[in-house]
Amino acid sequence: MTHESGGGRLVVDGLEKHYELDGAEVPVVKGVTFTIEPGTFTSLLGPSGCGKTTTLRCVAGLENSNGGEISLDGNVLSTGTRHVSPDKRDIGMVFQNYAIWPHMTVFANAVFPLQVAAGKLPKKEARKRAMEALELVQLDAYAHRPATALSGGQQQRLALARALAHRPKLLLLDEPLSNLDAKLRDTMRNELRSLQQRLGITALYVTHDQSEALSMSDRVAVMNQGRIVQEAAPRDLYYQPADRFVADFVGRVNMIPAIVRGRDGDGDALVEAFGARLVTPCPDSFGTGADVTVTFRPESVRWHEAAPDRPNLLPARVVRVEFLGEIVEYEAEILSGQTVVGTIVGRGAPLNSPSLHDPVFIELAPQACRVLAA
Amino acid sequence: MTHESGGGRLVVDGLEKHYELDGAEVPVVKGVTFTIEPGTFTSLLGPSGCGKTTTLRCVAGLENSNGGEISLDGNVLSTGTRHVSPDKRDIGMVFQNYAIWPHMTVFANAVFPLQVAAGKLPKKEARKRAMEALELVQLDAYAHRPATALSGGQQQRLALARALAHRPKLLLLDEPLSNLDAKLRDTMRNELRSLQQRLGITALYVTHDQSEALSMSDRVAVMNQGRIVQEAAPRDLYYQPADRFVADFVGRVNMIPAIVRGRDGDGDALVEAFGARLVTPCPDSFGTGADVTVTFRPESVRWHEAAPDRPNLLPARVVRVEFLGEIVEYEAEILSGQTVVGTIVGRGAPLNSPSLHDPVFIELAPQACRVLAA
Amino acid sequence: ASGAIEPSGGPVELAACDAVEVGAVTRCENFYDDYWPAISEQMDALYETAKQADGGRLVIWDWYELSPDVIAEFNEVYPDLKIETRGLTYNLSSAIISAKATGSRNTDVISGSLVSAATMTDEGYWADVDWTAFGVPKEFFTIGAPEMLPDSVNGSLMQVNTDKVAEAPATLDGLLDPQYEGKVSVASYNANVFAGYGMDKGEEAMTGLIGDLKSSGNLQVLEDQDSPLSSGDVPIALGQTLFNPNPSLSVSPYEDAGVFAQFSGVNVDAKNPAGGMLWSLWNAYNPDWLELRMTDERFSTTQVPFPGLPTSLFDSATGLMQTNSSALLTGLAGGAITETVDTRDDWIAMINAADAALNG
Amino acid sequence: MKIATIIAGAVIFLLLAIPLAVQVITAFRGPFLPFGVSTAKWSVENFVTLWSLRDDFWAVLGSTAAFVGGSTVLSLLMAFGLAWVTVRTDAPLRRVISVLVVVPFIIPPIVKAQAYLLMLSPESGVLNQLLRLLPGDLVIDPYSFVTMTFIQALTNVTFPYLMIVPILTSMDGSLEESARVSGASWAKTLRRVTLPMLWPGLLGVAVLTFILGLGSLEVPLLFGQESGKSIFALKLWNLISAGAGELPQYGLAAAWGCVFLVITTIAFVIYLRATRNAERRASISGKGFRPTVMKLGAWKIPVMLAIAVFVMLTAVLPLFALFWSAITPYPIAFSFEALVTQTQFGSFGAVLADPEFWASLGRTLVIAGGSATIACVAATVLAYGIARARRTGWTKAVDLFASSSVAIPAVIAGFAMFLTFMVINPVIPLAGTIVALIIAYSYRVSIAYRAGYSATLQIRMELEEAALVSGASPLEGFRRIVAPLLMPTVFAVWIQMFVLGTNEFTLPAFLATPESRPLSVYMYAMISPRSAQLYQPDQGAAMALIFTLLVFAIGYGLQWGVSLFAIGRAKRRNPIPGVGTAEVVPPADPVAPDTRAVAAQDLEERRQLARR
Ligand SMILES: Nc1ncnc2c1ncn2[C@@H]1O[C@H](COP(=O)(O)OP(=O)(O)OP(=O)(O)O)[C@@H](O)[C@H]1O
Ligand SMILES: Nc1ncnc2c1ncn2[C@@H]1O[C@H](COP(=O)(O)OP(=O)(O)OP(=O)(O)O)[C@@H](O)[C@H]1O
Ligand SMILES: [Mg+2]
Ligand SMILES: [Mg+2]
Repeated sequence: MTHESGGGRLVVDGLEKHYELDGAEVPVVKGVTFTIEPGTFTSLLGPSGCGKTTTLRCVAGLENSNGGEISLDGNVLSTGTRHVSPDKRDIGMVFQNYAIWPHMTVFANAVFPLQVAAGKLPKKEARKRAMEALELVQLDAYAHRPATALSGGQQQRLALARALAHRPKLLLLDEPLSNLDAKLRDTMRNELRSLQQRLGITALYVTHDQSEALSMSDRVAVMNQGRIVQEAAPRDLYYQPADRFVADFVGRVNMIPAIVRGRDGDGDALVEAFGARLVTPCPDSFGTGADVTVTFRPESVRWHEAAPDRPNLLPARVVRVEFLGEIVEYEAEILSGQTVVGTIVGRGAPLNSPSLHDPVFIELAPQACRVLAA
Repeated sequence: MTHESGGGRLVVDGLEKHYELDGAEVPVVKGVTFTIEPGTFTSLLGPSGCGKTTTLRCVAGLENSNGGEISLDGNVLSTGTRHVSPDKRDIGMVFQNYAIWPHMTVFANAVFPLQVAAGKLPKKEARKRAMEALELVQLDAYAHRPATALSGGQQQRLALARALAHRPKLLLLDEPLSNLDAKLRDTMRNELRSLQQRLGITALYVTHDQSEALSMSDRVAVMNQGRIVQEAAPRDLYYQPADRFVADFVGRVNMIPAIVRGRDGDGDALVEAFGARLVTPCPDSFGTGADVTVTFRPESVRWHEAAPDRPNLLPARVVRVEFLGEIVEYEAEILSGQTVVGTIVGRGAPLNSPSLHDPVFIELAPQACRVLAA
Repeated sequence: ASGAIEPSGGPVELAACDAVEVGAVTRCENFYDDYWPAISEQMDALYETAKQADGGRLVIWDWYELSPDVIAEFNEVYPDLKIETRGLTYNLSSAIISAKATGSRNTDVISGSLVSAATMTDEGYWADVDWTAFGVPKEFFTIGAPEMLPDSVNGSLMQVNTDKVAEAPATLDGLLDPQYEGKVSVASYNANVFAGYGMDKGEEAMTGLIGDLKSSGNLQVLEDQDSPLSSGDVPIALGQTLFNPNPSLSVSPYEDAGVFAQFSGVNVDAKNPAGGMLWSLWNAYNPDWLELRMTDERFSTTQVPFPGLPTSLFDSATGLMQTNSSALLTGLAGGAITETVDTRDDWIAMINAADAALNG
Repeated sequence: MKIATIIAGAVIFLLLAIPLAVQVITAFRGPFLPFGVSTAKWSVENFVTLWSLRDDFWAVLGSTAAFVGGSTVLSLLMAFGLAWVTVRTDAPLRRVISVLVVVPFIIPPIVKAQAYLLMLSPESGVLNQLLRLLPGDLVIDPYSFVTMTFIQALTNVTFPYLMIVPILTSMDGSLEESARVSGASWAKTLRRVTLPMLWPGLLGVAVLTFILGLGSLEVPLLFGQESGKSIFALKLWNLISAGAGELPQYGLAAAWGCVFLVITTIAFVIYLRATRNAERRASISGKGFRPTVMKLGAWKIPVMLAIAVFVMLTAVLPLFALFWSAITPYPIAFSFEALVTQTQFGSFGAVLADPEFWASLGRTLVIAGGSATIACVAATVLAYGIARARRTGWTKAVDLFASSSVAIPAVIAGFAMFLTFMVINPVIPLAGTIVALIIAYSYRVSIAYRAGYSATLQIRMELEEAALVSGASPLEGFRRIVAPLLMPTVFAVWIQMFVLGTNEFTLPAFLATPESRPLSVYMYAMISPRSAQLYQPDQGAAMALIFTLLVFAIGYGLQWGVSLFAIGRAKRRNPIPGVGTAEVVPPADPVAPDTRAVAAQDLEERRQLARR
C-alpha cells in the first residue's frame, strides 16, 4: 500500500485563549509554546480542565485563539486576529467520542474528506484512497456496513481512517481511547502508534492518562492550569520531573517533606525528614536549610525485616498489602505517620511481600531519590 | 460511630435466567452456584456479556430468575417461581453509573431508604442514621448540596452511603468504579474495601477488571458465558488458573501450544514447543503425546544477551519495547514467529531492558510455567 | 302538541284593519289603537303561564345570538323569565332537529324566513298556533302560514362608502361598470342577494350576471365585508349588515332586490310554549321595544320591523335604522320581489343556483 | 402502578376512539345525524356521493396539498432558520428573538388571521401602506392563494420552531467539527452532515406541522373565500353549513373526513418511522458533547435584517393592526390625520368592564387548564407504563394508538366530538357544556404522550431500581423518583397545551354555546360582522391585545415561578442540626445530555435562570 502522508512541522508560539463566562473573560490557555518536529508523536498530558482540548481545538481551527501564533510547515494558520478556517488547514482529527456520522456507511465516512476537499479528486482516485485508508485500519471488509453497526473499537478505527484519508500533514487526537475498555485500549494504543510511525505523520495527542502518553510518545508536554510545565521525552519526564506536579501526575510517587542539612563528599545532600536522615542526590541550587521534597517511585522502595547496614533506612509498619496479580503493592507507615507505597513485581512477588502489620525497614536507595522544591 | 451492618450468608444455587429475544428464549445465566460467607467480599469477574450483571440483578430481585434458588441467611429470596420483591430483600446496591437521584440533595438521597423502609423509623432517628452513612463516606459536609453538584467520585461515595444507610445484610455492587478515572478508581477501591471490612458487611461485587477483583476480594468467581468457571482466592486464581480462559482473563499471559514428550526425574514434563524443548511442572493427567498449552506470565520472562547454561531458553528477536513508567514492556519474536511478552519493573527497568531488534534469549524458568489443556 | 295553548277568555274579537298596501304586505295603520290592547292583555296571561312552565326557563335559539341588551329589555317587562340564547348561524334547523333526535332541551322559539326555515316547515316544527285568536290582524298572514307570526322584513341593499364611491348604481347590472373594478363585495353565504334578480329575469340571466361580475373582477367574495367597506378598500357591499357607525356609509335599494319576510313561532318540541309565544309577540310588536329598536344604535340590525305596523313607527326611526328602513320600505313599495309560500321552492332553487354560480 | 396505567389507557382510549368511531359510523349512515333520525340507515351512499363529486375531490386534494404543503415548507424553512440563528450562532439579541418568535403562538389564530387581514388591506392595510412608501408599485393582494399560503406559514412558524430548537440543541457538535477538519466548508457541512443528521427529526416536525396545517380553518376562512375554497378545512366547514332550505350534510362531511384521515394516517406512519430513526441516531452521540456556535461575522447584518422583517411580519405589524383597530371606532385606514382626530381608547375600558369578557376568560382558563391537566396526567402515566413495559405486540399497539391523535386534524376532531356529544346526549347530557370542551380539547393528548414517552426513556432505569433496592415500593418509587424527574417535561408540555388551549378556535367553533364559549370564540364574535349585535371590532381587537398580554404573562410567569421554585427548594430545605452548610458549587460538566428531551421550554428555563 502506498500511503505517504508525511508530516509537517507544527509550531505553537505563545498561544492564548479566553472564554467568556458570565460576562468575564476567563483565560484557559496561557501562553502555550511548543514545537513538533515532522513525523514525531507528541502528547499533551494534563489533568481534566487544564486546557488540553482547548489547545488542540485552537490548532485545529475549531476555536479562534486570542493571541499567539500557530504555524504548520511555515504557513501561519492562526494569529491572535487572523485565522485560517479549519477546512483549509490540512489536518486530520480524531474525536474522543468518535464523531462517526451515523447516517453514512463506513465507506462514505472514509471517503468524505476526499470528496469535499478543495482540489477535488477524480471519483476513482477518491474511492481508491478511501479504501486504502480503510485497509490501513483493517476495516476494508466492513466498507458497506452502516457506520452505526460497528463496535466501539471499530468506530474508533474508522475515525482514524477518516482523519487519515486525505493524507493530512498533521493528525490531532483528543483522548481517542478513553471511551474504550481496557483490553481494547491496549490494542488500539499499539495500532495507533505503529500506524503513525509507518505513515511518518506528525501527531499531536491529548490525554490525561500518563501510561498512554508515556508509551506512545516521542515527546510529552505536561500541562497544568493552561500552561506547559514540562516538555521532555517520556523517560526524562518519568525520572526527571521538573516539579512536584509532574512527579505526581506522571506515575505514582512518594513525597516526603524534608530540610537540607548539608552535603557529603560525593556532593549528595544530607536531608532531614521527620528525624530520619537521608542521603540523596540534590541540585546545588538547594542550599543548607532549604525546604525540599524528597520524591521516589514505589517500585524503587525496598523492604527488609532487619536493617542491613546501608544508608536511608526508615523503620516502618505495614498497613496495607494488596495483590494485583503482576504486582503486589504495600503501604508502610513511617514514624512521622506518613505512609510510603512500595511495589513488588514478578513471579515471586507474593512470596517476597511483607505481611500486614509487620514492623519492617524501608530502604530508599540514594540514587532512586530525587529532590524537588517543596 | 456506631454502624454495625453485619453480614448475611448468601447462597445462590443453580441460578437460571433466560431472556426472550426475537421470540426465542436465550439462556444468559446457566446454573450459577456459589456461596458467600457472612462479612466476606466476593467478586464476580468475567468478560462483557457473560451474565454478571444479570446474576447480580437476580440476587437483588430486579430480575426474576427462571430457576434455582437464592437465599440470604436461610430466608429464601427467590425460587424459579416465587420471588420476594426487591424492596423486601434487605439489600443495598450500588449501580455502575451512580444512579444518584438528581432532583434531591445529598442528604435526601441518603435518607431515602430510611424513609421508605417498611418499619418506618422516627424522623430524628432516620436523620441521624443518614448523617452517619454520609460521615462514613466523608460526605457529611456536603449534605445540603444538590446531588448533581458532586464530582464523579463523590457521587459514587454517595451511592455507597445510600446503599448502606438502612444497614442491609448484603451489599451488591455492579462495576461501581468503571466510570471513574484511573487515579480516583485507585482511591475509591481502597476506601470501598476498608469500609466493607470495617462494617463486616457481606459484599458481592461485579467487575470485568481483573486487578479490581484481585485486589479487593476474599474470593473471586470467574464467569464465562453464563457459567462460573473457577471460584478461588485471588492468588490461587492468578497462579493456578483452571483453564486457558481464566489464565488469559486474569492477568496477562503468554501461551504456547506444545506436546508432552515425557517426564524427567522430578516428575516435571518435557514438552516440545516449535522444536524447542521446555521443562515444566505438569499435572499427571497429561500423558505423553498430549496436546497442551504452556502458559507463563510476562513478569516471569527473563531475557539474556547470551544464553546462560540453564533450561528453557528460546532464541528470539525483540520487536517492541514500550516504556510505561513503572514498567517496561517488550515483545520478542521466537522462532515459530509467535511473540512472547515480557515486563521489566523497577527503578532500573530502562537500563535492564533489551533494545529494539536485538537478538536475545528468552528464559522461562520451569517453576514459572503452567501447563493447561490445549 | 303545543297548539294546546288557548287565548284566555276565548278567541279575541278582531277589529277592522285600516289597510294600506305596502308591496306584498298589508299595513294596519290602526294596529296600536285597535289591536294592541287585546294582544297585550293576552300577553299578560301568557306571561303567567310561561312563568310556571319549565321553571320559568325560556330557550331561544336564533340565527344570531340575542345580545344581552335585548334580553335585558325583555326582562324589564317580564322579569321572571330566564332566557337562554344561542346563535346558530346557518345551522338553526339542524340544531333543532338534532336536539329533538337526541332528546336534549330544544328551543321554544323558532324563526326564519320561508326559505331559511323550509326544513323546519317541512318537518313540521311550527307548532299549530292561531295568532289571530290572540288578537293579531288576519291581514298579517298573507305571505306565510297561519302559525308563522311575521315579525320583520329584511332584504338586499347596497351599502356604499361615500368617501370612495359617490353613488351606487340602481341595478345589479350597473355594477358591471368598469369603474367598480374590485370595489364590490359579497359574502359567500349571501347568494340570495341575486335571487330576486333571478326570479325576475330568469336563472340564466342571473348566473350570467354573477359570472360577469366575478370575471370582470368587480365583485369579490369576502368573509368580512365590513372592514374593507368601512376603510374604503371595497366601498360597495351587497347584502351587508349595517352596524357600522362610520358616517361615510350609506345604503340604497336596487332594482330586483328580494325582500324576505321573517317569521317567528313556537317549536312543537317546546317546553315553554307560552313563553315562546310571549317572546314572539313582544319582539315583533311591543311598541316600546320597537321604538327603542328604531332609535337606539345598540339595537340596529338589517332587519326592519314588519311593514304591517303603522307608518308612525317607521317615521320615528333615526340614524342607521332610518337609512336602512327607508331604503327597505322604498324597495318594497317599489315592487321588490317577495317570497311567498307558493314561490318558496322556486326561491330555494334560485338561491342555490346563485350560490353555485357564486361559490362553485 | 399497573392499575393506574390501565386507567390512563382507558381514558385515552375513550378520548380518541369514540369520536373516531362515531365519525366512521356517521359516514356510513344516512345524510344527517347517525342515530335517531328516521331516514338514517347503513349505506355507502356518502362515499358514492363523494365519488360522484370526484372532480371536486381532486381539486380539494390538489388545492389542499398546495396550500398545506406550501405553507408547511415555508414555515419549516423559517423555523429552521430562526432556530439555527438562536441556537447555533452568535447573533446578538438571541434571547429577545426567541421570545418574539413565541408571540404569534399566543394570539388565537382566528384573531391573528383577522389581524393579517387588517394589515394587508390593499389600501388601508399598514403593510401595504408601508410598501407604498417604497419605490416600485408593490401592493400585496391579500386574497391571492400565494398570500394566503404565506400567511398560513407565518402564523404557524412557532410550532415547528419550538420543536426544532431542542433537536438543534441536542445535536452533537463534534459531528460537524469533524466534517470541518475533514476539509468541508460550512455550506458543505450543512448539506452533507448537519441536514442529513437532522433529517429524521425534521421530517417528524414537518409531518406534525403538515397535520396541524391541514386542520386549521382560520386562514382559509378569512382569506380563501375565492382562491382557497377547495382547501379541505374550509370545504368541510362549508359542507356542514347548510345551503338554502337544506340541512347540513354531516354524512358527506364525515366521509370526507374519513378519506383525509387515511391521508393523515399515512403521514403519521411516516412521522413515527422518522422519530424512531431519530431516537436511534440520537443514542449514539457520546459524552464530551458541546454545542458549537457559528460566528456570523459579516453575515450578521443580513441575518438580523431578515429576522427584523420576520418579527415585523409576525409580531409587530399584526399587533399594530389590532391596536389600530382597537383605538378607532370603526375600521378606517391608518393615517396621521385619523390618528389625531379619530382615535379613542374607550374600547380597552369597555372590555375590562364587560362581564362576558371575564366570564369567557375564566372559562378559557378552566378549559385550557383542565384539558392540559387531564391530557398530561393520563398521557404521562400511560407513557411511563408503556415505555417501561416489555415490548410486545400489545404495548406496540397501545403506543401507536396513544400517539395517534397527532394524526387527527382539529377540524375532524371538532366535528367528530360534536357528533359524539350529540349522540350520547340522551344518556350523558354534555353537549354544549364546558365539560364537553375540556374533553374535546384533551384530544391533543398524543402531544403529551410522545413527550412523556421519550422523557421516560431518558430516565435511566437504575434510578428507579435504586429506589426499589432501597426498600421503596414501585408506586412510591414512581411518586418520589420518576414523577419529580418527569416534572420538567410534563410541565413544559402542559404549558404548551395550555397555550394551545387558550387560543383554540376550531374545536369550540363546533362545540361551544354562549354559556360555555371560550374567549377565542367570543372574540371572534366581536370582530365578525356575521355575529350581528355582538359585532364590535374595536372591542374585539382590544380584547385580543389584552388577552395576548395575559397569556404571555401567565405562561412566562408560571415558568419563571417554577424555575424559581426548583432553585429555591434545595436552598430552603431546613438545615440539619450540627451540619455546616457547604456552599453550593455548580456542577463541573453540563448535566449530561439526559435532560435534553425537555423541549424548548427547558432551554427557555435555563435562559430564565441565566437572566437572573
Ligand atoms: N466553550 C467554553 N466556554 C467556557 N469555558 C470553557 C469552554 N470550553 C472549555 N471551557 C473551560 O476551559 C477549561 C479547559 O477546558 P478543556 O476542555 O480544554 O480541558 P481539558 O484539558 O481538555 O480537560 P478534559 O481532560 O476534562 O477534557 C475548563 O475549565 C473548561 O471548563
Ligand atoms: N433485558 C435483556 N433482554 C435480552 N437480553 C439481555 C437483557 N439484558 C441482558 N441481556 C443479554 O444477556 C447477556 C448477559 O448480560 P449481562 O448484562 O448480565 O452481562 P455482563 O456480564 O454484566 O456484561 P457487562 O460487563 O458488559 O456489563 C448479554 O448477552 C446481554 O446482551
Ligand atoms: Mg478534553
Ligand atoms: Mg454488567
